Amino acid sequence: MAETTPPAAPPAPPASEAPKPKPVVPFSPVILKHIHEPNAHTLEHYLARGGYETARKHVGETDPASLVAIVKDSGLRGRGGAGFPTGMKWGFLAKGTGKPAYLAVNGDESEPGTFKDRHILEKDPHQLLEGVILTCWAIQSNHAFIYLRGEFILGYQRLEAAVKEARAKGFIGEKSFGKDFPLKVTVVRGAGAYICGEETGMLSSIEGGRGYPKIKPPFPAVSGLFKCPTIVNNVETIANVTHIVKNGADWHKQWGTEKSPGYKIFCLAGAVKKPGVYEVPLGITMREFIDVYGGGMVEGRTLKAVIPGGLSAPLLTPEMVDKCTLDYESLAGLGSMLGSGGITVLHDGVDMMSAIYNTMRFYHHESCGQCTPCREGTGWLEKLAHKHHAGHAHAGDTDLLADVAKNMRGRTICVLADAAAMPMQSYLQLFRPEFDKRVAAPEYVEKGRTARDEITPAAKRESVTHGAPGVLDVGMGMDRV
Amino acid sequence: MSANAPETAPRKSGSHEPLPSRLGWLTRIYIPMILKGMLISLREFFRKPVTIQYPEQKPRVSERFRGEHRLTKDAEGKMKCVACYMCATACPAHCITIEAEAAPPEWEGRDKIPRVFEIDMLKCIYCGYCVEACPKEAIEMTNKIPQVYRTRQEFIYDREKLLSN
Amino acid sequence: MTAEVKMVNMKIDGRDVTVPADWTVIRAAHKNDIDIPHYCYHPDLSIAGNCRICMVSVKGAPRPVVGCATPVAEGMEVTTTAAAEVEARKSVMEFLLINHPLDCPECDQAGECKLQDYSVDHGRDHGRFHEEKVRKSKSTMGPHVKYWGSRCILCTRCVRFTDEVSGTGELGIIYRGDRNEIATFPGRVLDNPLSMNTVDICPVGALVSSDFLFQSRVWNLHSNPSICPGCSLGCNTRVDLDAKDQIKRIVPRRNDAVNKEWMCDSGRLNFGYVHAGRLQKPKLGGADATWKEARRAALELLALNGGANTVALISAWNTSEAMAAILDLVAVESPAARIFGYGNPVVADQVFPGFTIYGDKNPNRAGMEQVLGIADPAASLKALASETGSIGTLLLVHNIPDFVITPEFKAVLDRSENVVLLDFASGELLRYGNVAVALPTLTSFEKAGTFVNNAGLAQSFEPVMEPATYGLSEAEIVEALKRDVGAATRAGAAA
Amino acid sequence: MAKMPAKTLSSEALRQFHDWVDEYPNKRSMLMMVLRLVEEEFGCIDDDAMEIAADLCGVNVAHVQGMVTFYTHFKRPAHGKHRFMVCATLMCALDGNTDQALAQIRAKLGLKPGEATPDGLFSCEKVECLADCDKPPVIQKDDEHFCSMKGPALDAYIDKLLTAEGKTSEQYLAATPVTMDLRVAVLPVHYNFEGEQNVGARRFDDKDPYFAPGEGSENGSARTTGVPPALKTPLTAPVAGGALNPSNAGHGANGTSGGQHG
Repeated sequence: MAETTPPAAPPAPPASEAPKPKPVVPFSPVILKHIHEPNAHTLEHYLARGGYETARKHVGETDPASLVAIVKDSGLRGRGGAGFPTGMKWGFLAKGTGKPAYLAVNGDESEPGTFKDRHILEKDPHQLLEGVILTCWAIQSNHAFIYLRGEFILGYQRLEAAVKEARAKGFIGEKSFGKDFPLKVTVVRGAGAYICGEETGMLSSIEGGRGYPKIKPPFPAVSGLFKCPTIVNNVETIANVTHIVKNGADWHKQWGTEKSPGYKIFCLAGAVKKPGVYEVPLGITMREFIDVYGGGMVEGRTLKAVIPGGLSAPLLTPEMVDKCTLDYESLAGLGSMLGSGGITVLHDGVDMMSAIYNTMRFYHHESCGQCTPCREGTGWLEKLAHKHHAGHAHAGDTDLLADVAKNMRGRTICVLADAAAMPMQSYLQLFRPEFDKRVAAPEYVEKGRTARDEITPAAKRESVTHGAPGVLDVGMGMDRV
Repeated sequence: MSANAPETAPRKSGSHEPLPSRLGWLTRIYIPMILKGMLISLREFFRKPVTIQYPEQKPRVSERFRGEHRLTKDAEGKMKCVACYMCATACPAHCITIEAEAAPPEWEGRDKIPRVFEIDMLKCIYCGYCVEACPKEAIEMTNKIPQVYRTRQEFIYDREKLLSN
Repeated sequence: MTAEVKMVNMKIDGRDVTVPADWTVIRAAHKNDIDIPHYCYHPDLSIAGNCRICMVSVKGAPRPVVGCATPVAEGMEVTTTAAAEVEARKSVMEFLLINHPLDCPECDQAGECKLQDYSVDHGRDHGRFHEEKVRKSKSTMGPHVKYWGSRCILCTRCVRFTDEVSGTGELGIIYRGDRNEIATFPGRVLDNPLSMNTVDICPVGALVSSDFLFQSRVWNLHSNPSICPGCSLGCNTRVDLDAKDQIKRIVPRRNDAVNKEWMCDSGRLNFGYVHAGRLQKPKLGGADATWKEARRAALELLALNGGANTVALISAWNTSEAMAAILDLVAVESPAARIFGYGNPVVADQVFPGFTIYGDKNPNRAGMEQVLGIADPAASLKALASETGSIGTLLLVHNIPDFVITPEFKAVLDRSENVVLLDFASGELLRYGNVAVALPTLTSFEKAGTFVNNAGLAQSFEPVMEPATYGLSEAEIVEALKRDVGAATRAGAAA
Repeated sequence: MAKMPAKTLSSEALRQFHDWVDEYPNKRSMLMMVLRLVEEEFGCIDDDAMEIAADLCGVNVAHVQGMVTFYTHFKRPAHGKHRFMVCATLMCALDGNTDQALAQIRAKLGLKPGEATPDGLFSCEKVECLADCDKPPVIQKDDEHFCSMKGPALDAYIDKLLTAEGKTSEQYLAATPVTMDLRVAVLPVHYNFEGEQNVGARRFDDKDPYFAPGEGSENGSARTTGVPPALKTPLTAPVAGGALNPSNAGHGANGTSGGQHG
């Protein structure tokens, strides 16, 4: 059985270098505290460290509204990418509809560069499960779905085992913790679709459909899974709930910034000495994170750019990295986003054209194909990026890239089109000279019709068999749309 | 009377006197002119004739001459026409008759070909609109001058004739 | 309107409109003759919201929204022609066309294609896509439908149709992203009796009818409205004819009270009888005759004994006008005659979630009840068949294509000494020895008339084409017969 | 269900299915898990497996086909018994990690991405992010997940598999690999149904019980949905375009997931 190497233990947080006026509270990992202990995924281990005590204390006892209030007070923001305040989201849940409410936990951690949920699911599934139980009690839902991406094979096995154990222990079931609170927890496995990380795409997948995102509004909190009110939260968010309920909102707020309280798991990949997952208080500087936690750049390389929040986040140049702190507002101020916390460090040897082509290929491959701008636009972006990568782009292709990316944004059901267009726009903005360097041929307009006609019969036959039927030589006065 | 007509001396209305002739007497006897004309004719006897012996001889025509039509073929020798009816639609004389059929399955990338493609050359006015309308460059005009036949039926060019024209 | 429908007031392009509160913006706009382009939206199908062409601006919204999925609200202000949505539509149009093969010359949809229309209205005048296009499959979906994948814009109307209206679910989307295609499962075909509706609702040339395939360009067709005689529902149709007045296809015409926008394949395709196997001229004893001779012979037979042993047998395929005319004729010519009805045998209804194909294959059974008072044609024929003794003259007003002669019907024919047949087809009936006179009539496509459908809705129609034969409508025949009678009477009086 | 699948589910799998029935609000929502179940049961999801899944979940089989072709990780008959999925997304592709893994697989098995060995034992494809970006390259082989899978570790693993299968690397290097065809079989466009003319409006005479009283169709019975028609041409290529041509694996060819820009 293949096993991932245990991630490097997070180093002790540096004593006092936070630039915040807030009193600095020493931080030690909360969610990832036990992940590198052997058997941390077992029920015994979890019970031994006080597991399920919080849930036992609150389920069937505490007023659900007060749990929602605690989470709202804590300022916990969704860890899936959008950073929407969790307590507020729970508050939006439609009540009195006569339909059951659902909790859907998003474990389809599909944003490249993010691999935090994998560790929670594989190493500490009971922690998530306790969060699920508490959340379900807080929002008065009797059925929770946990949707995992298909690649989390070990995670699925361990979570499934954990659910079975918890069921056997009576933590979930007809009478959770012996209280009058029936709760079902269902684990669903995806099968390799990035779009199922989008909340409504995931709901479609759980409903047994292609992972097509749904039109919003209505938002899932009003009409989600099976057209019932549904709360969708990320695995990390749910894992946080236990700790916040246990230790209180103020405990959570002692870390982080005013608007981004708490701590977050960041995933570090790329050209650093110690890539891995690190749980740090929000608001530390990006430099500190890379240099102290990540151990600095690999030998002989300098920093060229940082992808701060998963593949779709706009890039940061070294100057921006210097100004950047790890919280939602700072990154938004720099025109990027914290996203899911997948930080990828690109060194000076990375060919940006290769990187953007790879990125665009990813989005082209992962577009679900529902909305026109995304279905067609991602493919077009990939093809144009490929031309730049291969060095045979025409003059004007670079501007066309910018225009296509602009046209894709904000015109689709979900944000995948934006997620594809954002990195493209950011690369264009920050690395335009590298694009221009790859432009080899004059503009198309100069080639015109005669040039096309000069294609040799053999070449023409070749292109005909490669292209769609009639692609090459169809006119109707708009022959090159 | 138009406003800007030149002002002339008003003719006396009702006068029937002929105007005086302005020709000289030499001109009025016409003989020198006749001789001059005959001289020109005589000179042309010894020049190369400007007319040709049509139809044994064919004239040399401009590259852009709009003669009989031709259906073109692609590099593989298949007719380019896809029976889109654009030429028939554009034709002001309604002389083109097309009936479409499915292309043979082995013709990759082609769906439709004309089963019938006829041009009634008696109706045709050789305007060239069909060539302009064709999205596939499948019809063009040769510089062949329209032929002469004995029956009307012969003037209706069918697909094979147009392809080999 | 018994239930109180809540209405909202809103503004579209500066116009005040009042629409029901559960409508969407696009429906409100279309209702008020404001055009919002759309591909995936169809009033009779669920909302997919995936084509993204119906962008409109709503005051207060940061960016254009899709009109098909945005519910109306009180005080909402919508614009459909402002810069933001025009720009959005332009870009969506461009995206739709980049992988489109642009094979309009070969495409049957050209001329009625939404891509062409909206490209002119909302698109840009030149293309910026020079890359290789995505190739998709071409396939035969079923006996009547072919699929051109690369023309498909994935609006999923057809998939929603098979899921929601026909309920047969043969179609699905396969693959992902710009490789998406519509496909059936291997070995299954799209052969439900409503399959050709998918061709109609396809806004582009992706799904085409294999029966109309390459038959004509649509701009060479002229269309006339009609009513389908295929079953007792009486679908409203549009008949498309070519320059030679040949019917090329029949498509449904929207009528929310009858057939919405659907129609069965059988109704669409059953027009072959109009152009083939027609009774061209009147027949007298099996030989061609002139109308005058035939009329005289018919009159003689009908007037035999004042019609005492005459039976008029009228099919439920006849228009109400034809029935009334025959009634008129019988009253004048053979007052003692009895009138019976008959029709096609009734089979079981084919019920789909969104449409029903009725098993009563008689378009005017209800009309027969109204005009002739015969509610059940089958029982009427049975009653006639159960009698014994010969029938002197049988006035048979037939007009049913593809009629199967049942034993009962045959018994009636055999008992008749002379049959005066009014029919448009030169079919099996004509070869019965006792058919003395046959007068050619017209199909429902060639004459005006009225069918009363099973809901009691009388639907009148006009001829869609010039008569293909020297036939006359029943009313005209009766008119001429009456004229003959009058002439004879006058001649008699003069003598 | 006119056509019965040739396969049946084992009783264990059916028991598992019945365990799930209570867990889900409706049968359709079990589809993802049922597909996993039939995949495990039959080794891959072929047409029969899809029919079974559709039957179990009460959905149309066309929808199931849509699901299977949408989600890229379901194992299809074209995939090898040992299916190597190499992550090719940016974090793994940086510094040539993906390329190195692919090169090693090619050196051992002679496979380029998108290809399978002729005996169907091994296949190799590029996939998108496998979510272990800190330890590139990431490779998934069926249900096994490997981090930092290059160099000796990868070689040793492939050798282990080869030994277990009783094959040698040389055997595969000598053979010509086959391109994986993940496309769905469709009828060619020039296919005509029985009694159908290529052109011309015809009388409608099938399927309608009234219009087809024994004549028209030979056996006298109307065809119903679900019975596949007899094929005149083999059920293979969807396009007369030969997308199987390896040189065609360019932009987004039909369904060759991960095989793009090989």
